[in-house]
Amino acid sequence: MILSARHLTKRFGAVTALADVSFDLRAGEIHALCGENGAGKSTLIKLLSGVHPFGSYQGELVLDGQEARFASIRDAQDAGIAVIYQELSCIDELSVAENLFLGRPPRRLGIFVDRPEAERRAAAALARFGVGLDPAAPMRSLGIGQKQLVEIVKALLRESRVLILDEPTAALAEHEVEVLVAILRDLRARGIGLIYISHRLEELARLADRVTVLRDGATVATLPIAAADPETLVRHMVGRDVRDLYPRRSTPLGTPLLEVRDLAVASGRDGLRLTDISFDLHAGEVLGVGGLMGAGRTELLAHLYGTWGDRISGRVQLDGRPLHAGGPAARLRAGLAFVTEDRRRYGLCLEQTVGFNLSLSSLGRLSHAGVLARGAEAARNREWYEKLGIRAAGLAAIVGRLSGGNQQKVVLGKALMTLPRVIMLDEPTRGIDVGAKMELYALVNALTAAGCAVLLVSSELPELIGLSDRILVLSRGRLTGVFEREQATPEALMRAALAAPLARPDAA
Amino acid sequence: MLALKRGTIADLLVLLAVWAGLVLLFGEFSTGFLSPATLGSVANRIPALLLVATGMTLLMVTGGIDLSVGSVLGFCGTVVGVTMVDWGWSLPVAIVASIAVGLALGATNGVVSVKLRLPSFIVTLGMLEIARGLAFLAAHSRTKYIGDAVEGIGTPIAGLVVSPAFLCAVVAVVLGQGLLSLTVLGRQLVAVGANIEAARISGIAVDRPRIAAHALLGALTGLAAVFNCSRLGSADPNAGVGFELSVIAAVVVGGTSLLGGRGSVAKSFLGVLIVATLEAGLVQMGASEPLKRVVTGIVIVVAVLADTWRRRE
Amino acid sequence: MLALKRGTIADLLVLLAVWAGLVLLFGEFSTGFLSPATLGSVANRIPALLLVATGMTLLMVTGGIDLSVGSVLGFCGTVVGVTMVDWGWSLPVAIVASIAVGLALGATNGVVSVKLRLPSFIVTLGMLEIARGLAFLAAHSRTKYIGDAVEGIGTPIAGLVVSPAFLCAVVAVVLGQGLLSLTVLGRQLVAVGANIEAARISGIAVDRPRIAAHALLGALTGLAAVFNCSRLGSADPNAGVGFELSVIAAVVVGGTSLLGGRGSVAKSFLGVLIVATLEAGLVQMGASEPLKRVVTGIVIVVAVLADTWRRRE
Amino acid sequence: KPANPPGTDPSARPKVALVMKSLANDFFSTMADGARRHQAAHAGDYELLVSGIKNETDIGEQVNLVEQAVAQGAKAIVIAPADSKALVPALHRAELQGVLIVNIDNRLDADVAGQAGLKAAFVGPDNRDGARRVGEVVAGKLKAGDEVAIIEGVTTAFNGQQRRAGFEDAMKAAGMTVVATQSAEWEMDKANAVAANLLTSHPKLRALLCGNDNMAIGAAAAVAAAGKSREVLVAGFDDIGAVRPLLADGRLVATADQHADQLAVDGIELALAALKSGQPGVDRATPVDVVTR
Ligand SMILES: Nc1ncnc2c1ncn2[C@@H]1O[C@H](COP(=O)(O)OP(=O)(O)OP(=O)(O)O)[C@@H](O)[C@H]1O
Ligand SMILES: Nc1ncnc2c1ncn2[C@@H]1O[C@H](COP(=O)(O)OP(=O)(O)OP(=O)(O)O)[C@@H](O)[C@H]1O
Ligand SMILES: [Mg+2]
Ligand SMILES: [Mg+2]
Repeated sequence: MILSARHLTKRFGAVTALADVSFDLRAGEIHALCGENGAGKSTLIKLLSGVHPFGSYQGELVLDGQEARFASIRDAQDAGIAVIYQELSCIDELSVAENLFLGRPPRRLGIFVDRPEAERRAAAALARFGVGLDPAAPMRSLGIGQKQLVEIVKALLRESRVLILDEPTAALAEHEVEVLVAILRDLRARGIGLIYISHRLEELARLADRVTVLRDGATVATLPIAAADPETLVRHMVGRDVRDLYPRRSTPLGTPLLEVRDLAVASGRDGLRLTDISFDLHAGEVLGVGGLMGAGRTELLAHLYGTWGDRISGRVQLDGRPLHAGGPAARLRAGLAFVTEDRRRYGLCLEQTVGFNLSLSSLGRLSHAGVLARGAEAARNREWYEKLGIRAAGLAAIVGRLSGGNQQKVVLGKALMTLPRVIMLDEPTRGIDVGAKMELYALVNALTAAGCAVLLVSSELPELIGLSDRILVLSRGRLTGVFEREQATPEALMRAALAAPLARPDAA
Repeated sequence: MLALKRGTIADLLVLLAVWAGLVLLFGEFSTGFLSPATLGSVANRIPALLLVATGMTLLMVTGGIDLSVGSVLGFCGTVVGVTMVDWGWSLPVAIVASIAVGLALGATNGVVSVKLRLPSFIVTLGMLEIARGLAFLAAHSRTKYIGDAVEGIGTPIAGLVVSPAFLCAVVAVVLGQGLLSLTVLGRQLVAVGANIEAARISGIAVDRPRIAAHALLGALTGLAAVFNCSRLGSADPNAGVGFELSVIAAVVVGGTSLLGGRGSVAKSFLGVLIVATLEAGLVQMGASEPLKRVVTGIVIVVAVLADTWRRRE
Repeated sequence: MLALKRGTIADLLVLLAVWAGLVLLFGEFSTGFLSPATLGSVANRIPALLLVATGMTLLMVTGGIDLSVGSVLGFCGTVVGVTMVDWGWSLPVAIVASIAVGLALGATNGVVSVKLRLPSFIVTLGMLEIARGLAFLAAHSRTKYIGDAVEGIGTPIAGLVVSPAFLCAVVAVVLGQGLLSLTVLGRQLVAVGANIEAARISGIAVDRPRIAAHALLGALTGLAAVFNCSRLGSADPNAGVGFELSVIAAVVVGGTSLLGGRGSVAKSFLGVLIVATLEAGLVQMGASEPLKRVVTGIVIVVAVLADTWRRRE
Repeated sequence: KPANPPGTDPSARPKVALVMKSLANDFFSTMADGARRHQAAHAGDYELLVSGIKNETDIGEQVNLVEQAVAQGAKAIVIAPADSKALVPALHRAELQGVLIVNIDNRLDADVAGQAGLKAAFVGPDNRDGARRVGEVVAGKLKAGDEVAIIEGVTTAFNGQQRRAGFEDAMKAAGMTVVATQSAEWEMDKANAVAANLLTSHPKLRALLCGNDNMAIGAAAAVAAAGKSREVLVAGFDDIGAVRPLLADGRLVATADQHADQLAVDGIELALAALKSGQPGVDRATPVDVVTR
């Protein structure tokens, strides 16, 4: 037993984030943590890693049989506990090597950074984990997956004995997940204890040794992986049976709402980024968009929404009317809404209230001559708050303090309140729990039943296949396949996604 | 009426308590401070500061800042002086001219910083130099005496202790707070300051509110210049040197964030009152100029600290 | 040696070109500008600005700012004046005293803003008032003439056109750039300014570099005060009014970001040169004070614009 | 607050407000000290309120101080106005409320005062005449046709304008060529920069006439840095303590003593006499002495 947590309780004001949680980690195991949004997973690892210092919680941590009292992150690091956080913690302004040694660089004469030594050691470390990156490269030139790998190498460089990963795969494409899985198995073999948080239950089966499920801040069960099939886990997490994860109810297709013909888009001086894209999206339809990371899926949605790229050729029609220049305001008026993949960055005013965010796209409709109709606004906010089942302390709660899934619902509510005909969802379930996902799926069904059309980007193949009526696959900015629901097997989608080989591999 | 939320009211009460505390303190430790005449004289010295603080609050809510308000005040004042004295314009026309010039300079700040994507700190630092230079050029480096024609606005109304300018500034504060909390534009100002990317994706044409805030501040500074002239009966191209720092200090004491996304005109009003009362009270107590500055500096930091702590709890 | 990257060298070249352009322009349009005497007089005017710009760059890299440098310069100058004239201290001891006082005030700024989590803009705005007040108190509002004892540092060395102060300031620039790009502390300053949460999580004790940057700027301001006194032969409690804006303008012209995470001391050096050359050239051409200000304002904005555009490409 | 001598009722003593320009300036702190000493010696006669502004361009604040003095119940205001026009309306308002106004140091603009109906008596020096006499000392050391330059103060200040005019009078009379006139806004540092550039752009320059001593110190330092101490003469105005050594070693050839400590006292005495007699006082010129050593 390397690390044990005994009877941990942590409160934030009136909120009890953890209630009497006990948990232990063995050397050489991958211990998965599951739970719904807000179950307390992140809070638990923040206690384990010194973010919430000793004294701010009740209970005790035991490391190698000794009670550990971390006053700071640094203490925990010195004790051999490293964390890869949900939000990346790299410094874009520095080089890969500098990021790797950020906390404790090799020094010369006590005050100087020994750059050659740092780069030599960085190269060695990167090579050991099979990451082919230049240590002198600036961090900003890396893709998100590569940054994630640098983060992991950074944690391992400290010769940590405990490595905690908070949703490391949320931002990764399938093939990058493979690289990560290989690295984690290797670490396990070297006797390191790993704690692994993920909402992708399928991943756990091939990676984890044991699974602990949290619900409402309390431990519900710790299971060996053999006993932890997805249904069991989900039942523990939500406290009830979940039979069909993807309850897609197809609706008869209506008229084409969005028509895209021979679209080619360029961005700045980077050249052509999207070419030869044509498709129709019908009322009542869910059209999935698959592809590897960097395939240009986000770019496609962003272009349709008027926030990215210059159109070189092609035609886009919404409801029979051409979509020309004009930004989001014009798109929203025309009935096209967009939910971004990065909700904290692009979706929300985090310091503002739930109500403020919900009505933000609908202010025109909720005002007369520029003056807000505050009564109408409150009523409309309340309506969507309830329809979406947002769990928060009311409309006046600050959005930044909500858990991920509830934040996502607010972003969705903001888009839906504009009553769009077509809604584009980019990774709408990233980082949200099973329960919230189910609610979102139900919502998608309700939307199509009401005659809306949905354009859905998702990196989770089961979700994409389970939810879409048809699936487009993009590869390097080209359309390389269109699949009806029946033909859309994971193998077929992967083949199309890899159709045009990538010029430079995204990750080694 | 202004639909203030409970937290906001508590904020206001904290500031009000600070202000009342200052008034009582000075009343206790100096003679004659608690007289209508003294309090009236405090009220009559702040209209320009109030107007500009109102505009600055709206701008700072968007995440912008304007360092040029002092220079623009000086330049608009010379516009009033030159048009009324040299060109014989009537007061109302001169007021319109001053506001128009302020609006134009503010809009220039806004357009340059927003469209060329430069920090407003830098653009307005440039404008600080430019507008001051223009003020001296326009006035040929001389104070212009305007006289009675303009003084009426700044003199206490018979029977009341306060001047028309003060009443006008209070109206501007009320309108400014209403704009911020009751209108679509106000919402947009907050959204742009809180998260400009999210605002853009939410369908807000984000350049517009930002430029509007700069332009509005410019126009208010133009009107403030008139009030300033009316107090002096003259237009001085030196007027408003260092004014920007007083305005920012008052706004920040009122709890508006330098990072945007949060602010209240009503609280800036109290910020102005606190700073002005402090200054008057220190004079009344016979504090020397150096001592006044030391105390003012400490009070600025402490007031902001108190506001921040209340919020953190 | 300083391990500059290729992009950085290109940045430097752009600024160097701007500076050379200004020099040639003024050389063409005024008499005697291209003489060693004139260029030397520009060099001897800027040591104080160079020192403080170096410290300000390091601070702005962390995302902080210091508005109090002008007042601190004034106060440290009076410390030199009072200790040398009234207390009869020798120059070296007075220099140590001035640096120590600057260091203390800078560290106060740092500790208050970092530990109490207040924006450095506000804390140093308070210090701007406080330090100025202290300067007047210490000097009893009197200018102190120091004379020969201090002038040597600021007078050109026989045979050379530049003064010891200038050479010393150049050394400080080199050390400052070395600190930023070669030392552990320097890398921490960048990390803290670029992403403070990430830096914290990476095990950097983030308060330390931030406080250190404030304190270092204070100490450099203390030394700058000595240079300022040596140039004028006297200590004036009014010295440095508005100095903070000149410093920030020069640093920003040099391309340091107001948001932190990016900056270069070497480029700030060129920023100072550009601003100083501009001023000297305009005087040489006989431009009036108002015109000078208008041109300076425009050049600040244009220089920042050029730098930003180069980077965007 | 001043201590009350036993047996006097503080409310019976009239309050006299001394409102000055920058208290952060040598000249005005000397003035304030003179007034305080006078009050201490005549504590039974009046109560003194001293106030001043941040810097000489902060005119709005000086208006505030006038209004506040009225609100505090001052019977007389003795003021060194920061601007000779912009203070007139506020002073007139005070006069209408029965407060006696005495103008010291910087004379209010006669036209404007007349227009407003302000009846303040003036106690103070003739700046133009003083500057002319300083200029004469400089001219005496030069020969006709030599190049000279003037560094003036804040251009909106009347005394600044007067001193500039006085210097020009002297130079014209002696046949000098004034090659440049630039403002350094009363500041040492600005004057240093301006002087340094004047020295290089006018290599034949023989004298720098400065509107106050702070600027003269800055200019003298620039002259020394250019290695021209023997060729270029510097003159100032005010005779602040800091210029004594400069006068002694010849780096400054002349300045003018306006007897700052006495100036405020004269104003106060005039105010007290006028309060007692009920008659507004008459203008009085105070002496200006040229100091050369
Ligand atoms: N700093 C904080 N202040 C107040 N409440 C907090 C804070 N941090 C967490 N909470 C609350 O504690 C509870 C647990 O949050 P936590 O972040 O641990 O959930 P999680 O299981 O990691 O969820 P997710 O899957 O969305 O990341 C939530 O109700 C959350 O709102
Ligand atoms: N056609 C392309 N050629 C080269 N690089 C591309 C191309 N399309 C996208 N990229 C780059 O790949 C990265 C990710 O792109 P994008 O966001 O479009 O991926 P995605 O398919 O939406 O995947 P995800 O949403 O999972 O990140 C970006 O840095 C983008 O600039
Ligand atoms: Mg979490
Ligand atoms: Mg994407």
